Amino acid sequence: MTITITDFLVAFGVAFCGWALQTSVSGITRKTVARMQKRYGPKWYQNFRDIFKLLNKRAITHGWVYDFGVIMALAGIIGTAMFTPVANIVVFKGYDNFFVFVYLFAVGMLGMAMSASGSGNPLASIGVMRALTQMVGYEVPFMVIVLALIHVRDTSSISALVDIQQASGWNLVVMPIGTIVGFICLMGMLGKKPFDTYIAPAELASGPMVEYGGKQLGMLMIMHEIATFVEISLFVNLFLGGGSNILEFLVKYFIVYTLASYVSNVLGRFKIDQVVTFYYKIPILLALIQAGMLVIFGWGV
Amino acid sequence: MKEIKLFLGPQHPGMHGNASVHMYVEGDIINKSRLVPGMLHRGFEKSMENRTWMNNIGLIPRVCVVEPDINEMCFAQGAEILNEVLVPEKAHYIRMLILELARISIHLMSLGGIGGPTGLYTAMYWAQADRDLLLDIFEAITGHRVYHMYIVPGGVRKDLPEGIEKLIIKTLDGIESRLPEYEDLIFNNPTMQSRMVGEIMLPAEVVWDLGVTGIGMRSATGEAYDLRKVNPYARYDQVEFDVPVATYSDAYTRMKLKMLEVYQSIRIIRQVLDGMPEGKPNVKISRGSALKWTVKEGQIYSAVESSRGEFGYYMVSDGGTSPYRVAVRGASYPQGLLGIEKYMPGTRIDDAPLWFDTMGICSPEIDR
Amino acid sequence: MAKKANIKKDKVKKIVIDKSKSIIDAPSGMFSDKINEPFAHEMIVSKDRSENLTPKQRKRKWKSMANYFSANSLWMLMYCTGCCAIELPQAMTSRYDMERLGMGPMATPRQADILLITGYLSLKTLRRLIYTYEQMSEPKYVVGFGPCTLNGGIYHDSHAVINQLDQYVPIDLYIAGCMPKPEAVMNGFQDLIDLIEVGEATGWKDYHARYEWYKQNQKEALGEVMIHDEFHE
Amino acid sequence: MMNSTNRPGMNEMVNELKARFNVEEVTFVQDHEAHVDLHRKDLHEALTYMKQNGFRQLSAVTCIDWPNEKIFQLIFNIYDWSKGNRFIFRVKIDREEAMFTTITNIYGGAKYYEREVHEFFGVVFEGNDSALKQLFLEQWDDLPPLRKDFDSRAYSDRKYVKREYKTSFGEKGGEPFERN
Repeated sequence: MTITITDFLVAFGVAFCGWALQTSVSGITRKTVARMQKRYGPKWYQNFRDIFKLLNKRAITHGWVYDFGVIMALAGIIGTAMFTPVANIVVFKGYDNFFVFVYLFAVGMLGMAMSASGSGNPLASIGVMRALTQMVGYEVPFMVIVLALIHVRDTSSISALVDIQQASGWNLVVMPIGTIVGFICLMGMLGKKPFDTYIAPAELASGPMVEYGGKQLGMLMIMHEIATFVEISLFVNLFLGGGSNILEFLVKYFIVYTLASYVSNVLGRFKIDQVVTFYYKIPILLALIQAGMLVIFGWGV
Repeated sequence: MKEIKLFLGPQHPGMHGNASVHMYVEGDIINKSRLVPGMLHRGFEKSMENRTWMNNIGLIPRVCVVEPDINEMCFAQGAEILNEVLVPEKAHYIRMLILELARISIHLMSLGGIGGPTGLYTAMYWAQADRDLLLDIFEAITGHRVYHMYIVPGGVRKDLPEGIEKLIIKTLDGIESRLPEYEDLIFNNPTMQSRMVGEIMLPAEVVWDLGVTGIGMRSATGEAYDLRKVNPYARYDQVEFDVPVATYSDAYTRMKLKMLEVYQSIRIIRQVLDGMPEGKPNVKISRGSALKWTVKEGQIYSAVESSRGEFGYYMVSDGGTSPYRVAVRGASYPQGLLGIEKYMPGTRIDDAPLWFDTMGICSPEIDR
Repeated sequence: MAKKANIKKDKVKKIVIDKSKSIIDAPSGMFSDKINEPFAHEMIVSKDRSENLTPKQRKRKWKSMANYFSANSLWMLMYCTGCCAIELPQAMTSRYDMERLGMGPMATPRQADILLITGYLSLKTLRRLIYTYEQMSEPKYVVGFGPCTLNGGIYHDSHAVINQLDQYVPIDLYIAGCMPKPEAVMNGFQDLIDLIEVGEATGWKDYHARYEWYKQNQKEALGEVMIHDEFHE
Repeated sequence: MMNSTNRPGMNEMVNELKARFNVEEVTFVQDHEAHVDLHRKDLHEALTYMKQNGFRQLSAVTCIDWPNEKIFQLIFNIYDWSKGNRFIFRVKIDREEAMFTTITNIYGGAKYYEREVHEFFGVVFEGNDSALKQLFLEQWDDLPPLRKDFDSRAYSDRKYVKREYKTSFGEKGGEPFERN
């Protein structure tokens, strides 16, 4: 398959629309969460205003590593988003392998970590350290589940997985325990409470982001929104059968994100050691059980 | 691992008030820590010497921002005892009403405040919304939301407005009916339990070593060491209430005791409203201008039970129109300064903001 | 809350007059012309004839858009310098819900747009406040609460509390009351938003222009602005 | 002011103190509160004795400045929670040579109270070295602020810029507002 310039444009379109979508959805969620907290909340487009305001502010720099890391993070995440299959839009067909996501995602995170450490603030270094620790926590159960899935479905292409699910039922039905584990890991990926230890405003003053202000923070916010878009799309595609059309995909997307926000709204924050022990206890056990059920006994397939 | 120096505050979302904790951390564990107070130092004790006894009523509520009424009570009580003023029965009851309402309001703030360090912002929003209803009551009674300047030597400034009882009962019923929700949200919440149970211990020996009073003391020693019971002031000996105690003092227990104290305060307020005597709410303490009111020569320590423990004024009068010297004993002095120095090391940096909330540390009363 | 899409002319005028009062003490001639240039009026006019814009006007239009974003997404720094901070939680939470105005608390000065000086400032705080203010990224705004920031208020004779804050950092808006009720706080923030939308909240430009003057005042009160944050044993 | 009290434990304690130490004067201010003027040499032993007899809490250490008599009066405020009795020990020290021996070996909680007294009055506590550093104030450049001969208003006028009000108030117009 040849990749044309149109494909690139469409891919950029996916990334851009993903950003716009996630920013709106999170705005709506802010509003609904506010209702749970007995208040009205901001306008649904508040996040757009925040981002544009930040891009409009004056930038300060803490050295070239700091600046370059932000650009690298943003570029890495946009690159990841370009591969994301949304409903029936799969731009680079055949390249939307799960492992592509894993590696490309790491580029973005690495850029973020590099930049944050480059800012020289001790709180940022602690935050980065915690973020990496947390990653070690949720990656293991998530990988166990996804590898088991790949093993039984015999493909690691996301769009192929979606096609199989469209034909023979969602993975939610095939592996309910695995979906729960996947959702818990998704909460960790998104940095929703109780897994927002690396941001922890109370003691770390927003952790890696502590030294960011102005344009860089705006870029990081864009990056964060796109990263959220990629992660939730991945979850929808892996476990909820993607979408046969855009609308179905959007509905699933909205439900997953809103659910994650609501759950996080009534939970406190773990300490970092509690995060790791939590992931290494129940989710990993459940993940192994589910993997055993799938791979050894072949239940549900 | 390398030891690094961290500043917690003064500008920090996890801090309660304007104070700073300097600490050396290794990984996440705090090795050494010190409170750096004085950012709220206003020279209260000096300013009070420069003002007349009556002018001071406007100044003293500002010693502790979140809980101003105890200051007024201390000051008024001390001046009355020195001057042998007999306060009418009704004033005592109104004072109890105000003090207990203030206690509920600060406990609600603290219950919600636990949401800050632990990230449970919903609790913060709920508790502040409920606290606001109490501030409405204060506004109706005293005319101010936070600094009431209501308890004055000789009684209270003015009588209760008509029909306020209904508003108070209605508000308290509402708050009491919502307290189980707080219990579900904060105390039965597994993530919150993992943050609070067994964390930030305060054993009984430490209590005596530091001189911690209030909830910290009661939760560790298991004795009802409450000034309202031990040395009843106002008319606390005429109302029935229990003092919740415990023998295992972790963050969870202390928060729970605050919650239980809210129930008891509601109970007291109900009794106060039922038994409210008739009569005048104040006596005239001076002939002519109140600004020229003098207090007889003498020294007195007047203490009341605040939400954080024993809060007292050591007042010295030389018979003049202004106090000769007033020394404030802030209730959070021991746990705030010495406690952080001696017993915060060993906890994690995640616990440092929680320390402030559960120990009950109010930086304005430390700095003064 | 009624959204003020069109700022009423008389309201703008009123605020502009208030603003000029607070900088009246400053030595004259220190302002560059641009800082005091009010473009509130032009902005309202330029809506009508938007086709034939000169480059300068076009820049202004872009500026007004920028002002719109700055005004409607104010992140405040959680720094409680004094008593008035006790009413901020009320203004922030359910009953008054500051987030309706797009305002929210932020953890670090780098991320924040407004610095709320909630009440009196002791010398020790002022030193840290100057650090904090200089760390914030521009444009930044300062709101002074209560009389203590204006003239010392009830602590006018205290040995530890400064009396007139705008000598040390530029203030864009004062909110009256001791302490200001949440209604007053919300109203003040709405006024600040209006000021920013018309480009009148220029305290940070003033700090640039009269940097020497501010530094001089800071040194006079503080001795040295440097913080010696030694670990007291 | 009362000369005696009916509260259990108070009178016995006062008599014990009178028997053991050089007590100058005892006043009962409230039922549960006795003020005991002690000679400065007896204070530490008295505090130790009291701590052994249930007074486990040190509520405060503070100081009063009497410039006319040229003394500082140090106040040690201790409390017995189980009985609810409060004793306040007062000792006089010389104002010019304000020195006293620390009580941190008896009540550990006194560490910061002594530091505060040193900062605000200039009383040096021997044996409590940390008390010599500043705690609340920063780069303080005058007399200790709570001494009677320190005028905080004059200091404030000298050091901080005051806002000048040129606006006229009412009909009198332009006259400076007189205070006191």
